[in-house]
Amino acid sequence: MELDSLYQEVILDHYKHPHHKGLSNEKDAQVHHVNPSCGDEVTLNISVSGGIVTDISWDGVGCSISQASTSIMSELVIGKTVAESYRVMDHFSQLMSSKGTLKGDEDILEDAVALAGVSKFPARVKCALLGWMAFKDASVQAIEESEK
Amino acid sequence: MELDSLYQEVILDHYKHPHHKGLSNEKDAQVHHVNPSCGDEVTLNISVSGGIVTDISWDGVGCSISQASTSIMSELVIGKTVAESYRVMDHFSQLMSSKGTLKGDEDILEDAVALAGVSKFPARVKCALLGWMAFKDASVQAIEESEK
Amino acid sequence: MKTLPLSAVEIKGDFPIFARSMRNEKPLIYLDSGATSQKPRSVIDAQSHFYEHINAAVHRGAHLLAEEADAAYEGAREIVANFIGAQANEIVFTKSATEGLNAIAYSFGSAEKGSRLSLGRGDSIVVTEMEHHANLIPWQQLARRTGATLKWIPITSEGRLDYSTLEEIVDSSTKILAFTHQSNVLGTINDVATLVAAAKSVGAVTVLDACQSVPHFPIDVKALGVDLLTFSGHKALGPTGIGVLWGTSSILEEMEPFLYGGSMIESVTMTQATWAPAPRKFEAGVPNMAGAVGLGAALQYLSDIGMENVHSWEKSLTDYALSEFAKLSGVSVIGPLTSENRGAVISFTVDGIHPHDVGQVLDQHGIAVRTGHHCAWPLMKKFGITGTTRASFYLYNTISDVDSLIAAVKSAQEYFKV
Amino acid sequence: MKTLPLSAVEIKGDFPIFARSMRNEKPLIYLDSGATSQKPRSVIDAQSHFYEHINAAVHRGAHLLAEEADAAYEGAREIVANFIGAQANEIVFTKSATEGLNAIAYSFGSAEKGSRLSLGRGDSIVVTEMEHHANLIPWQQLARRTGATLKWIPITSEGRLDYSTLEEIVDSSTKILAFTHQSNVLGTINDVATLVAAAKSVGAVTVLDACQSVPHFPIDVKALGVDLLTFSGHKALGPTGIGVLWGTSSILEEMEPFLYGGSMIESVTMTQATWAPAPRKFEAGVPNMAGAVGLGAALQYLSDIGMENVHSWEKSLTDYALSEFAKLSGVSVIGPLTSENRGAVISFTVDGIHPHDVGQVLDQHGIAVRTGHHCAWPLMKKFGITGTTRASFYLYNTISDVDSLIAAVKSAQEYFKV
Ligand SMILES: Cc1ncc(COP(=O)(O)O)c(C=O)c1O
Ligand SMILES: Cc1ncc(COP(=O)(O)O)c(C=O)c1O
Repeated sequence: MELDSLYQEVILDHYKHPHHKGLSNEKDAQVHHVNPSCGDEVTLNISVSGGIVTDISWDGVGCSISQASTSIMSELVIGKTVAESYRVMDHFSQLMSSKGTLKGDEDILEDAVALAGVSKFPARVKCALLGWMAFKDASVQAIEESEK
Repeated sequence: MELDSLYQEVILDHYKHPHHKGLSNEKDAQVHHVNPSCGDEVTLNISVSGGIVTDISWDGVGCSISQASTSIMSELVIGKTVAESYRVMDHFSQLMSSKGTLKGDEDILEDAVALAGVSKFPARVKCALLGWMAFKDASVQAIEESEK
Repeated sequence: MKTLPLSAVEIKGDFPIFARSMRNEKPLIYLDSGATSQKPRSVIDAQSHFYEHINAAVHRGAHLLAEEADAAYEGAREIVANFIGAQANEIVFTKSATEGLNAIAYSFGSAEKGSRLSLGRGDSIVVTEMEHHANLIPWQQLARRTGATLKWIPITSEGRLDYSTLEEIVDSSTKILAFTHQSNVLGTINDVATLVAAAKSVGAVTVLDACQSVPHFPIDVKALGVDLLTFSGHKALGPTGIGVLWGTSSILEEMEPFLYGGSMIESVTMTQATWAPAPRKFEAGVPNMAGAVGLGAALQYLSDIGMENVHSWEKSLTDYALSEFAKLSGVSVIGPLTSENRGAVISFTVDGIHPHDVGQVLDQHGIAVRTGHHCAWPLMKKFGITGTTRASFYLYNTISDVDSLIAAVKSAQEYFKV
Repeated sequence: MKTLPLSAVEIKGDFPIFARSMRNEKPLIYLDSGATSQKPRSVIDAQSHFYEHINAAVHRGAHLLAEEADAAYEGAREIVANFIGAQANEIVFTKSATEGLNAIAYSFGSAEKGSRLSLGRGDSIVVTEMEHHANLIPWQQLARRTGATLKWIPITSEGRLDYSTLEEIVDSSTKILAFTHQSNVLGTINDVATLVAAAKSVGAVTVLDACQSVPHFPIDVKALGVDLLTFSGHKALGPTGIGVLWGTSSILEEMEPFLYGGSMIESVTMTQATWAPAPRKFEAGVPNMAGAVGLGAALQYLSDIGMENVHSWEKSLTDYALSEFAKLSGVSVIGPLTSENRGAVISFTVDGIHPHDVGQVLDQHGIAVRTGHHCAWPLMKKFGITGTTRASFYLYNTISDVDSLIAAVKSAQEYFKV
C-alpha cells in the first residue's frame, strides 16, 4: 500500500517516541514556527558552542510527519558543526523536492531517508520541513547572538 | 437594410435640423445630463406655467438618435400639461423597452414612432432616452421650484 | 436504506469530475464542498459557450457581440437576484465572498465623517467567535484604521453562539454586526432573526456571510432582514473567480465605491470623478463575464432541482453521518450533534491521530476531505485544538459516501493502531 | 500583398468565435481587442479541463485533487512569470488590472506613517493625461485620502507625452509615478526608460499599466525597470476575471496586503493577524483557479507563436491601416500617424457622423469596434471631442479586415451623406 511508503515504521516510531522533545532550560536561541495552512507549531531551543550544535530541544503540535521529522533532525544535527548540519539540511531539502525520484543518502541522512516517501505528497513536504526551518532560523540567531 | 429601420428619414431630419436646440434665456429649471458610457451630454431648460410645459430648449452633443429624440421630445411636450407629457413619456419608454415588438401609437407619439427601430438595438436605447430623462428631471425641479 | 428526496446517484452523473479516479484507482468521494464545490456539465458548457459565441466587453461596445454579452451578463444578474429574492440592481458581482466582505469594510472606511456608515473611536464592530478569517480580519483592519473596537459573540462548548451575551455585547456603540449564516467548521446555522433584531434595536448595519448557506438551503434576503450579504459562486456549483455582494438599494446607495476605474463612473476629470448608481458603481473594470454567466447556470441548475430538495437531502446525509459518527469510539464531532439548525459539515477529531494523517489515509481511499484550521483559527484555539478533519457534503453525495467515510476513519485508527 | 510574418488566417481558425456570423449573415470582423480579446480553443479547453478533472481549492486540501489543483495553479504562475521575465513569487493573481491598480493604491494608503510607501500632505502622485480611468481614479482617491497632490504629464497634439515637462512635474515631492505603457485610445507607446529614470532620480515608485502592452509585444520586467506592473488576462487571450500584479520582491515585501481573509495569513487571533510572505499575502480567499489556468494556456499560446511575431504582424496591420486611413477624406486619426512607438489601436473621428452612428454602420457590416470615451474621458476633453470610434487589432486580424473597415467607414459617409 502506497501509505506505507509515507508512514515507514521508523517514522511512526519517532512519532510515538519523539527524541529531544520537551524544552530544555538552557539555550542560546529559541524560535517559534507555525505552518499557516494547518496550524501546526514548533518551538525549538538551540545551544551552539564553538561552532558545534551542542543541544536541540523542542516542543509543539503537529502531524506524524512533522513530529518525526523534527525528532530525526534533532538526532542528526546534535554534535555536528553548524556548517555540517546545513549540508545535511541541503540534502534533506533536495530529497523533499524530488517528487519521489530520490531515495536519499543513508550515510548522510540516516533515519531521515525514511521520509523520502513524503516527497511524493507535495502537501506534506511542508510538514516534513517545519522542524528543519525552525532549526535553521534558530542556528542563525544563535550565531548572531554569539557574535554580539 | 436593417439600418434603415433605425435611421428613418424623420430621425435624420431631426438630427440635421434639431428643433428647440439652443438654450433660451428664460427658464424655470435647468438640468445637465450625461450618458456615462459614451460621454454624450444634454443641457435642458424648461419653463412651466399653470401646469403646462410652455417651453423647452436644449443644447448638447450626441449621436443622431439622442439628438433626434431630444428634438422630437421637445416638439411633443411643449404645450402639453406636465401630466400629459408624462403619459407620452411612459408610452415612449414602453416602446423603447419593447425589443422591436411594438410599433408605437402615432396618435400619441407622433414623430417619436420613428424611433421604434431603436428598441431592437439595446445599446442605443439609452441614447434615445437621454433627452427624455433630462426633461423628466427638469420638470420635477421646475414644479418643486414653483411650490416653494 | 431510506427513500431519497432526490437521486444523488443520478446527480453525480451531471458532474464530469466523478468520472475520474483517485489514488489506487479508487472512485472519487468528494467531501470537500465546504472548500469548493464541483461543477455540473451545464456550468462548464455555459462558460465555454460564452467564449465560443458571445465574448465581448459588456457596458461598452457598439456592436452585436457586446449587446449579446450584455444580455448574458445582465441575465445572470437576474438569475442571482431571483435565487435570493432580491432585485437585479441590488446584485453586485465580485470575485469572491472575500472580496465582498473587504469591499464592505473598505467602503465603510471611506464613508464621510458624520455619515451613518462612518466609524470612529467609541464605535464598535461586532463579529462572532466562529467567523472564517474572511469575515474577521477585514473588520480587525477596519477597527484599526478607524479607532473603533472589535467585539465578538462567544460560542458555547456545543458550538452554538451564546445568545445570552447578545444584550451586553451589541450596544449603542455597535455600528456593524457581521456574522456567518452557517459555520464552515461546526455546521452551526445561526439564528439570523435574533441577531438582526439585536442589531436593529441599536441601529447597527448587519452583514451576513452567506458562503455556506446560499449554496445549501433556500434564502430570501427580504425575510432575513439583513442589510448586506455575500457569497462565493465556486461553493454553489459556479465557476471560480465570481462572487456576489447583495445589499438593500438604500445601503448600496449610501455606500462609497470600493474599486475605482472604468464603467463605475458618471463623469471624470483629471482631478475628480462622480459615480454611477449601484450596482455599476461597485463593478469597476471589465467584469468576469463568463464567470457570471457560469454562476447563472449553476443557480439555474440548483433551482431546477429545488433548494428545498437540496436542503432536505443534505439533512438526511447529516442525520445519517452524525448517527454513524456517534458509534465510533475515539472520534469526537466538533459542533452540534443533531441536524437541527445545522448544515452538512462535519468536523471531527480522532484520538491519537493528527488531522493531516487522518486526511492522508482517507485520500488513499479516494475520499477528499479538508484538514487543518479551516481559516477559523480563533475557533480552533477556543476548542483547544490545532485542527480538525472536515467532511462537507453537497447534493451529489450519497449515503454510501458516508459509509465509505466511516469505514476509512476506522481503517485510519487501525493503521495508526490507536 | 506583403508576405506575412504569421498566417493570421490560420490563427483565426484557432478561435471558435470566428465561426459565428453577425448581423445580415456577415462574418465577424473583430476589431475590439483593446476592450477584450477573443479566446483560442486551447484556453477554453484548459478551463473546462480544470473543472472536469482537477477542480479543488488550492493551498488547503489534504487530498489528491487539491494537490493537482495546486500544481495547476502554481504552474500557471510559473508561465506568467516566464512570460514577463519575472520570478514566480513576484506574480500575484488579481481579478483584473483594475483590481491590481486599486490594490496598489490601497496598499500605499495603508502603509505605516513614516514608511517609504506612505503618503501625506506635501507629497505628490504623478500620472499622465492619457490614462485609462483605472489608472487615474484610484490615485485621485489616494490623494484625497492622504492629502497628497495629484499631478499629470500633459500630452501633445500628436498624442505623445510632453517629456519636456517631466523635470518640472516629477520633483522631490513625487512618491509615485503611474503611467500606461500604451494608450488604449491613441496607441501611443510611452518611453518607459525616460519615465523610470525621472522617477528613480527622485526616489519615486513606478507603476506601469501594461494592459495594452503585455498582450501585444515582448515584455521583460527587469529591463523595464519599473517597480510594479499590472495587466488583465482577458485582453491577452485569457479568461475573464483574472489579472496579474507583478512587483519586485522587495516592494511586494514592503507593501501592506489589500484584501484580508483566508490563505493570506501567517497567524490569526480574534484581535490581530500577521501575513504570509508574497505572493500569498495578496491572494486572500479561494482564487480564480480555472481563470489562472486559462491565462497560463493563453500565454502559452502566445509564446508558441512568439511575441516578436505578434508584434511585427500588428505593426504591418497598423502601417497598412494608417496608410489607408490617410487616404480617406473627412476622417481624422487621433494619435500618432506612424507606427513608430505605436500599437495597433486606431481611434478616429468622421466629420459629421457621431462615433455611435459610425459604430452602428460598421456593426451592420459585421465589424465590431468600440465607440465613446474609452474610459479616458479627460483625454477626450483634451482633444475637444466627446468620443472616437476605435479599431483595435490583434494577431487574428488580417489585411482584409482593414480593407473591410475602410470600406465600411466610406459606406457610413455615404449613408449619412457627409
Ligand atoms: C490602458 C488600460 N488600463 C486599464 C484597463 C482596465 O482593464 P480591466 O477593465 O480589465 O481591469 C484597460 C482596459 O479597459 C486599459 O486599456
Ligand atoms: C464561512 C465562509 N466565509 C467566507 C469564505 C471565503 O470564501 P472565498 O474564499 O470564496 O472568498 C468561506 C470559504 O472559504 C467560508 O466558508
